[in-house]
Amino acid sequence: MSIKVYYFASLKEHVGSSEHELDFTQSLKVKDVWFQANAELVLPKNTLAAINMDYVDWDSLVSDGDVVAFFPPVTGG
Amino acid sequence: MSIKVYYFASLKEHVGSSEHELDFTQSLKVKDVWFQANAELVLPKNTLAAINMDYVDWDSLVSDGDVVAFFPPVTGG
Amino acid sequence: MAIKITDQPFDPYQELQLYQNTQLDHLGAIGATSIFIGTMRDFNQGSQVTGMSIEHYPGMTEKQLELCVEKAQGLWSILDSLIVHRVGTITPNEVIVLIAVWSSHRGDAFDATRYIMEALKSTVPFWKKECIDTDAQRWVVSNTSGYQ
Amino acid sequence: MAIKITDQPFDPYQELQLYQNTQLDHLGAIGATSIFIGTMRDFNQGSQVTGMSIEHYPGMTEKQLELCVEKAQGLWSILDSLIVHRVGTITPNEVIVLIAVWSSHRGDAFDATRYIMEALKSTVPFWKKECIDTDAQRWVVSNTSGYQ
Repeated sequence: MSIKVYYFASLKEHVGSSEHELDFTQSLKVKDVWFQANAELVLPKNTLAAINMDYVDWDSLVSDGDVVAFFPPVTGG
Repeated sequence: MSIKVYYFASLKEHVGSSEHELDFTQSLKVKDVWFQANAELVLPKNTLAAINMDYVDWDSLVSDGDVVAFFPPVTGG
Repeated sequence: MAIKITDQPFDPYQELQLYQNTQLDHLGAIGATSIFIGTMRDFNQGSQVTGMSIEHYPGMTEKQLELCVEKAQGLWSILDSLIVHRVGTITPNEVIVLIAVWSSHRGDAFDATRYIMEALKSTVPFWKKECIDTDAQRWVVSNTSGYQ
Repeated sequence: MAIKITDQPFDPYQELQLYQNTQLDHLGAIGATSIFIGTMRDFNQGSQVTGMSIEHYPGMTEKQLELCVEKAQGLWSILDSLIVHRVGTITPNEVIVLIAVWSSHRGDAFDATRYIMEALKSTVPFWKKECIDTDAQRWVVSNTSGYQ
């Protein structure tokens, strides 16, 4: 199974990439996605997570084909 | 001494005139202005009064040359 | 700051463009513009309304509008403002009132616009007379509060 | 109801005219239009700001904006709405966001416009990066509340 992982704004700069592809074989939570994709990187405080463009909490499970996104607090408007 | 008295909107129709000239010789309150100018007319409830374009209460004294206005609650906007 | 009473139909967006292009100060400081436009509906209190006439008290109307703006300036941080109000004969869908407030911050702009609108409705000498579908005319007897 | 993300400068009044002339429904029922325009200032948090770029998450941005409008529709009586938001490179005095709400009554229009603006600021994936006068760039780290 595999998912796409997107990063935006300051988090994209922090990770040094705008996206990752991640393969996994067993049940995976959003917080595990971060640590599997970015093993050596601190997860910045206040980071937000979305699955398929909906906000989710860190214990949400991802499914095959999902798009997971990580980004800092939003500052539009 | 004399003042001008103006009436607006439904009060103008009630009075049947848009203005009166009123002469007086002794101290006069706004409420007296109404009764002197319109002796036989009921003063409609909620009528507002102004002297020289400022809202006043019914016990305010008028002076020579003042413009007194009577009108119903405002309904602009 | 500008206040305008007009007996001619006006396009509120054109008024705003014009004001902003020729009169507005503090350009770089403006972060928020809050605008309210009141339009004549074709119904009110259960009746079809076919037209309306608005009477005002020339002089006192302007004076009281200025007072509304001054009070808002005392309560919030306002950079500029524009008020335009129709008088005379009006047909449905035409604009009755335009209020715009420019500020650095949105909270001030929102609060001041709403305050000026409520103050206008309760203190500025305008009176509406509606033509209803039965060919009758009736004075609007009171304004309702916009803060529920 | 319309939602638009654009990387081009826009005149909010022209957008409103266009929308109102070609897309707006419920004409005779509209009594109140509340509009908010957010503009880029030339200062923020004590620094001169010379420019800004806004990043967004295409797809999620639109989805979350629709959610803001749906929530407002659940809370107030709204006849129509328009949201336009800039992305990309922006210079001071340019419009960042336009929100318009059309309603029968002014209370609904005021409340809904403000609600949508606050919801946008706290939930819709846009991120601002400012160019400050020292030639440095900095991400804006958080939005403040507009309800004081």
